[in-house]
Amino acid sequence: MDYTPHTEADLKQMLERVGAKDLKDLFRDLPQAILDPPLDLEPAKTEAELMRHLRDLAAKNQSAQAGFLGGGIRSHHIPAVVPALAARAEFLSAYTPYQPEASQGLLQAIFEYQTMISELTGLPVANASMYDGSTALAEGVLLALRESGRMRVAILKGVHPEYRRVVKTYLDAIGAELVTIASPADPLPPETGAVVGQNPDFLGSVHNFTALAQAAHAAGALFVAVVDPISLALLQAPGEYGADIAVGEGQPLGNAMAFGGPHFGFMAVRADLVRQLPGRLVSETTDLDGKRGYILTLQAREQYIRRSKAKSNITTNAQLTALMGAVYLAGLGPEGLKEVATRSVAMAHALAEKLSRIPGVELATPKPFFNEFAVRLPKDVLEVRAALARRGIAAATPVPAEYGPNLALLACTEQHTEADLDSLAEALREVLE
Amino acid sequence: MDYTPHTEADLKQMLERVGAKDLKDLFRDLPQAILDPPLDLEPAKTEAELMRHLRDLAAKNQSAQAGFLGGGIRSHHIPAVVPALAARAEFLSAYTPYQPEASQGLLQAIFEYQTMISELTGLPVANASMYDGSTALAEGVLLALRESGRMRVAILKGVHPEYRRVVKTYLDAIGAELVTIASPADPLPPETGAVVGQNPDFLGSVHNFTALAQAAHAAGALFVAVVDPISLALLQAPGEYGADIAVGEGQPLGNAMAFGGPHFGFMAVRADLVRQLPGRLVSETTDLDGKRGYILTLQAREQYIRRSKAKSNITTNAQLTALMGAVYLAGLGPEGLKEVATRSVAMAHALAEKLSRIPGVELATPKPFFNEFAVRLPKDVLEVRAALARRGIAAATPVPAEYGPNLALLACTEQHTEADLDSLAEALREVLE
Amino acid sequence: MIAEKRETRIESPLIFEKSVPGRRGIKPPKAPDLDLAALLGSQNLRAQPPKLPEVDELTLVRHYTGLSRRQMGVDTHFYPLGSCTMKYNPKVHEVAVGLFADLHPYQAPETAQGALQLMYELQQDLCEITGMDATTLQPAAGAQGELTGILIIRAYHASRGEAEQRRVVLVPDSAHGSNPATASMAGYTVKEIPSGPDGEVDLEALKAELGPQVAAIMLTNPNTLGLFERRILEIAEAAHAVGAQLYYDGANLNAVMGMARPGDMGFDVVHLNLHKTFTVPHGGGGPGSGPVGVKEHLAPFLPAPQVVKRGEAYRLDYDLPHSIGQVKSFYGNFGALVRAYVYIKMLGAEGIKRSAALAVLSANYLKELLKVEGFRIPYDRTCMHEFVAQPPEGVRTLDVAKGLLEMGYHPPTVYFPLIVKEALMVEPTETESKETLEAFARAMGEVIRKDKEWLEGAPYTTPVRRLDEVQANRRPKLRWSPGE
Amino acid sequence: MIAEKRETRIESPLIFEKSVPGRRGIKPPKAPDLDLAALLGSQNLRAQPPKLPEVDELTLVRHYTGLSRRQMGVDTHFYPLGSCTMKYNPKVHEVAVGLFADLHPYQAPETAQGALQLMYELQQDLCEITGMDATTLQPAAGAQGELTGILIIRAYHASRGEAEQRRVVLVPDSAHGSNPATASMAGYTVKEIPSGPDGEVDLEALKAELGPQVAAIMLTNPNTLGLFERRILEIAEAAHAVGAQLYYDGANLNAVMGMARPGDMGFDVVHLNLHKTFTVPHGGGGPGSGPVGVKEHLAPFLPAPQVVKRGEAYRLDYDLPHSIGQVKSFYGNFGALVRAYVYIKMLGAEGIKRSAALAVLSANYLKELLKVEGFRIPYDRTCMHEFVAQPPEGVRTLDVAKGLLEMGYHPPTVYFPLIVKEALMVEPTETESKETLEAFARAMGEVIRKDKEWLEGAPYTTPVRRLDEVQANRRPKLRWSPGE
Ligand SMILES: Cc1ncc(COP(=O)(O)O)c(C=O)c1O
Ligand SMILES: Cc1ncc(COP(=O)(O)O)c(C=O)c1O
Repeated sequence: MDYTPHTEADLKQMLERVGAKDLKDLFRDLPQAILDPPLDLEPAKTEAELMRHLRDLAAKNQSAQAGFLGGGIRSHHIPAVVPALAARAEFLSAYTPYQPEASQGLLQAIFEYQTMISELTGLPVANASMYDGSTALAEGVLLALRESGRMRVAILKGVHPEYRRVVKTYLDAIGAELVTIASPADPLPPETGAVVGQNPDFLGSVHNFTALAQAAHAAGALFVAVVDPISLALLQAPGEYGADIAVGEGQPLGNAMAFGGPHFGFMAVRADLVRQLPGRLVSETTDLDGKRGYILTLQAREQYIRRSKAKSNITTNAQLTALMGAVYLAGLGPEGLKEVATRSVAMAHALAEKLSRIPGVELATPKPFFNEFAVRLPKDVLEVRAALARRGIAAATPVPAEYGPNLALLACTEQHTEADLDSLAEALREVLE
Repeated sequence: MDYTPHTEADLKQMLERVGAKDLKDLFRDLPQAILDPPLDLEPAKTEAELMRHLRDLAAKNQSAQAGFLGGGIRSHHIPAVVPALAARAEFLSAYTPYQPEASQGLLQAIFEYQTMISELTGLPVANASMYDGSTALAEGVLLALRESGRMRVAILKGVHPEYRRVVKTYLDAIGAELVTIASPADPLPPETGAVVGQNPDFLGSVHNFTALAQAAHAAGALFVAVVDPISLALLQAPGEYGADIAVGEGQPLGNAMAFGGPHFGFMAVRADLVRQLPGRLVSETTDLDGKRGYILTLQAREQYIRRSKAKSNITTNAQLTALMGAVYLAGLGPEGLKEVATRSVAMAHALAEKLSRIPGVELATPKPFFNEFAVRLPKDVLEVRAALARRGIAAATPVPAEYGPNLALLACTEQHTEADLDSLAEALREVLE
Repeated sequence: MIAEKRETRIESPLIFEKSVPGRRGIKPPKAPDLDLAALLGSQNLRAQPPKLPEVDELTLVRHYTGLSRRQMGVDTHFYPLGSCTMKYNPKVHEVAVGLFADLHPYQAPETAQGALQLMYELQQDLCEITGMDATTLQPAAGAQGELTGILIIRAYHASRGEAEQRRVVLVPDSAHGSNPATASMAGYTVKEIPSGPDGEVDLEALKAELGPQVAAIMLTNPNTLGLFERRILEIAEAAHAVGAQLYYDGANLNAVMGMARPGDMGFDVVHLNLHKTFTVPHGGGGPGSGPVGVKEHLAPFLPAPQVVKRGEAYRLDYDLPHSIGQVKSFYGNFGALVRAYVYIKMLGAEGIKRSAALAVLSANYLKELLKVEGFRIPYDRTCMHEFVAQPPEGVRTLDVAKGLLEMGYHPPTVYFPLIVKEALMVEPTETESKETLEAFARAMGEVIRKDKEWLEGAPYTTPVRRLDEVQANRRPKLRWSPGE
Repeated sequence: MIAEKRETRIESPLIFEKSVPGRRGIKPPKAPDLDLAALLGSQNLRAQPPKLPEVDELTLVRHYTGLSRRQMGVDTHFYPLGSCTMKYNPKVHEVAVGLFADLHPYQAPETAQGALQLMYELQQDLCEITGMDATTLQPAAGAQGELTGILIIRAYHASRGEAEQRRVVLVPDSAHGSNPATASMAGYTVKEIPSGPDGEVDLEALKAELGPQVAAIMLTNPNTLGLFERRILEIAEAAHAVGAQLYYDGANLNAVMGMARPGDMGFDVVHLNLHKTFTVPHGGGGPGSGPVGVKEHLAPFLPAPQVVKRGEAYRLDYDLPHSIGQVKSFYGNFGALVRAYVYIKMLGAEGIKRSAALAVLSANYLKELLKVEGFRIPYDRTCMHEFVAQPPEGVRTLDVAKGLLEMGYHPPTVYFPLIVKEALMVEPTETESKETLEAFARAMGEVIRKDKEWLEGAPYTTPVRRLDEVQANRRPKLRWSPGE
């Protein structure tokens, strides 16, 4: 079933008017040899048939809701109000707000979002969103290289391995070098243009990057912080420890895990970097009547004006998911966000405590850690993850071998209860027996 | 967690302004002996906790989606567009449109709904909705008694037994009599003010009520038809066979089964009965500028004007679910509705065919039947229903004993496929072995 | 200047006017070719298909989305509609309902234990909140709850051989119209009791009407003036002394929920409006839900079925020989029950009490603000969740309402209760902030200070302006007709 | 007259301006008392909490609902934004996405077989529709698809030892800005090829630039003028003859989906915009999805992981030694993939072809209507899914756009492509009815016949009127600050 409204009569009149004898005739400019090929697709379904098919497909998945899988995506509670508001048809079915008079709703929402990200990160300027945390980092690093005029990036091993892979792809593209450093205390390579650290790091440890940021600056580099937005309710803001650029993954802010996407990335920078920013930016301004309004601004940074000289090729970004992030932040407020963070921390520490009492299980994340930690297991992690899944528990994200053998990540959120922790501990005990 | 916005400072200022020393003080007019009793309720939950509890609760249910349970509620496919549009916050969070300038959206939607019901039933006037099919019938019968000035109602046994029970309650209330007649050919009792028939009847049989309506009229009674809205895509409209009043259950029109409610009832009548109608009515009119608009009308029928002389006590009706019905009807159009009906009929006949080949199973509904039929089972129906449920199939609505022993209803919809029918037949065969 | 330049306000065509013959929207799975005449009987088939709209899915979406944008609701505007408790309806309720959407009322109870448990717990919780001993969840709305309650009372009297003797139901003149209408539907004669100068039932007048002929007194408490009936215990005593039953119209329970229980006030029957007090969305006028709670002595007469718990299993009990029968098919508006259940579980006892208290505080606060703005308060004492105000002499309530629409507010209930001239019945609810109340009071003040011409022409920028009600009543046009 | 009477258009305060210290909205489960300084290190804690808004849930709801009512979308208005394919996004897609919301990217693949099967089938279907041999679903949007595609081409050349030699990417001057921007991000030098008088790539100019230094030609076909590049087979041949790769920007695939496959046209790489052609809602600017399809010889360079099928099981294959690496975390914008999957399954081959053909028919029909209304069509021949028009001499495109807003239409894309002065790029899509096109054409005609003063002042009744762009650029104000 397709969604075209045309009746037979419509078709006839329209074809006549445009001077085509049939629909195929409209493609007269195309090489006829390649026109209208047979397509090997399944026969069309009606909506009723489709929904039954999708329910069958969905039944082959097991929900990871309220599970313990970590590694950048977590099962926080998503307040019902978040999707309810973001799903308003006007938001869903609009595009980039090039016509501001038709788009004050979105533009104001983005302006507010920019303010919230600025508040969280402690940096004065945030853009309207990036695709996700990994690409926000890649773009942040490119920005730092543009600004420093250098072609080398030093990245802490504590940065999410997938993010590092993405950064590498983007740096390879321009021929810049990515150097991995094991610890914030390690010396920086020469001619480094950007230093990147993640806090809390991939294994969950909390860092103070003040010294590292200073070292970066001393070496003529910019410091790029990768941060978890929920942690910023409690932890020092990147702006406070001297980060020039802060980026992160927005999923924990009211976005469904959705098998990894779509979510959104955020990016905030020092005021003087604003004209280096990739992506959309919304500014307040006034209309003909002197009324306050909002508009896309500094568009000379962007591809559609600057073409090959643009700061990035980014066009479509992640507006709707960023809007969900904004609704989440506004809905919880500073106190609510703090409670989410605090309870996540509390649960993670209680869980670490319980799990480390299991013979053979060893806490592998150096303290202090936040809401996530790694354990070393006496058994293959993939097997353990599968065995826990069979017991209905989504847990034990496998950690790449570069961090050590047989490590699994466990993340806690405010959704968890003592009973959840006990179930996991018990299941893990069984699985390891 | 409650939804009050008041901060401590708000509380203080507001209490001061109203001259109360604390919240309890506001209840100073109440007998202090009964004030602020201890309440034995579960401790408050947060939304996150609640959703987990609800998911657990929901897991104790088994979906009847695409099942074969009949008896007035059926699992038709609900096009996604129906709940998506009806759930627009403005519809959801408005109330009765007493202020028409603020409510043109709903008023126009109701006016359109009235037109659609009028079209379906072949009667010129429909009201804005009733609670459900059973109460629509009860009110329709009361209307007929008001109009005829009589106190006796003859109802065919083919009318849904729950509807008959509800009618009985309403008639008992005013001391009117309900007489059940077995067949449309049976003679009417004397002084009957209303004759009621259902088409298709409770067991699924299709009737032609032309003669019965004539007989009713000849006896000075009004004829009230209970109809299935989907069947009206194919079957004679009540207006065509002389019904004075048509009522029915709206659930099949885009409403979830929802364990029996909320749905909506519809009611349509002859033009001259309009001032006897219970419930809301919307009329077209014009505004100060001559622009077309919609408004509640003939309110002198209603309780808030007429009080004890009102046509009914109905106040809140079923506007949102009726709106879903309207969206459904408009979305499918005459052709779509016809296809739904036709496929339901086809599937029901194919199923009857398959099931009657099972030893001991006997078709118990006289032909012609529509999308639903009864079978006589060689085993206790409740047991069969339970056994089918264990096989994942929702089927076999138990039929009250007044229709005969061991009868089960089976309903088909356009959702069903040949494979579904085969699964049911196979499962039933197993269960009966 | 701008005004002359703008295009006329866009007309909103009917969906029928967007219809094009042969156009298709949602397509169901293909129906096989059937000889319908043979299968169903040609004499049973309809001659003409119903003239339903023929539109594509996008047109459908734009049509109803467009209509929604011509509609005010609580989610868009402050909506202090008295007697209606237009509080915030939490979004999580809609998610909750979705978890229970695919259950059929006739499926095996073993496969609906979650739904039955929910209903059972709700029955218990509503008993606890109202101070009653048993509850039915079946009635579809408040008015149907009233009918159910009154029929229970009737059955009770009948069981004591007093059916013939008790033919009168007493209702205060401030009562909602559904009360007398209900009593009529239950075959009773209605007697109106005047309100005293304090806005409460005139106790002496009431006592004068009380006697062995009285089946019930129907009261709303707080009453429709937003005032608590302070002599309620005395009224209950007087009623019970003559064998009458005391009926509680729960439309105003929001004022006292958890703070005072109708059962403790001496009421024998109570109906609740789950779509008011318990945040079921009003939906433009339903569907709602009107559970009825009763004291022990009335429990045998409740409608069937009741949800009961046997061991660990929940089931539907139809075995109620004294039941008044059934008032609605199946088990009530289950979807509404889910929302009320969720609400109670979220709030707990403290949240429920606090919400009631803040509803009362909001009303009193707003009352004070409106006094300063120049509104008259006919019964000026501590009100409950709502109060009745009057515009200053010379200003019509209708004009105030229409002026408010122009200011971006949904007006209060107007011209009700009938015993106050030019009544504005204002119920702000507990979910509105102090600033909203203040802004609203300022707007109310502004409206009454507008000149007469402005007032009588208002509203100006709503999708339509004042509509011709007389025309609609004289020549009602109740449906669209083809060829228009 | 009415205008003077109406209240000024309501200002829309920021959520921060609705914030009240101490006010609470959503409350999470209670956190235990923790000594955070001890647990996390006091030096690691932030000094000041972030100044997020403090609002209650109802205020939150009204705020964002209110904002949505200050916003146009496809669901509310005709939105013929060229190059963006603003077609109807079926509501069922949103339901479908909900069925897959609770999956974690790192859960055991055995527990995500449904999701993996969906991705696998989508990979296959997209190959079939584009005529490619392998697909990655990872890129997050069209522009990222471009980068992915160009990096694949680079890796291919590198694998043949030609990395140093091929430093140039050719892009027509009509190309979308993301094409040259992408080539730059991939370290290439961009060379613009002029368009010929027929609106197509100037073949001679192209050939003149072709040589062993060229890595790729990026083409959009139909191009951004809505014209099919008729010499595409010749271009492909010429490109391949010098070892260059041909890149297909799929933003305009809607015109030819199913009717002609980029693979068959000779393209080596194609990106798709699932948020255009495959009805993922545009969301106000994403999230989208930009899968990339490649021919066999480029398959080894695709990003990891790929979804593969082994026996009956689906899994993620990371073992791609020649891969360009990863371009986005996890497996792409899965939610967008669900929608595209659903769309393809609903339409089937016939529906896809028919939709493309009707998109083309709609554009041509509208083009004819606009000509009659007085618009100029710089390249007036059978267009594809969109076309470029110009207002009559003396009327500015900007004014046409603003006038359309006043008439209740979202304007077309304006001032793009850059090679046409005062361009209006109109893409009606296949989901708009004939009447909508006709009404729009009439409105376009009306607008250009308005007087200059009206035009330059338009729009009048939108939530704001024309905004001061210069001020925003000179003194950008990019966030709200406390104390304002
Ligand atoms: C005081 C009072 N009683 C009864 C009712 C009737 O309730 P419902 O509308 O739910 O039938 C109402 C509601 O409008 C009311 O305000
Ligand atoms: C022709 C063309 N190419 C590429 C793009 C970039 O795609 P996206 O916005 O998905 O990144 C666009 C979209 O705006 C486009 O129109």
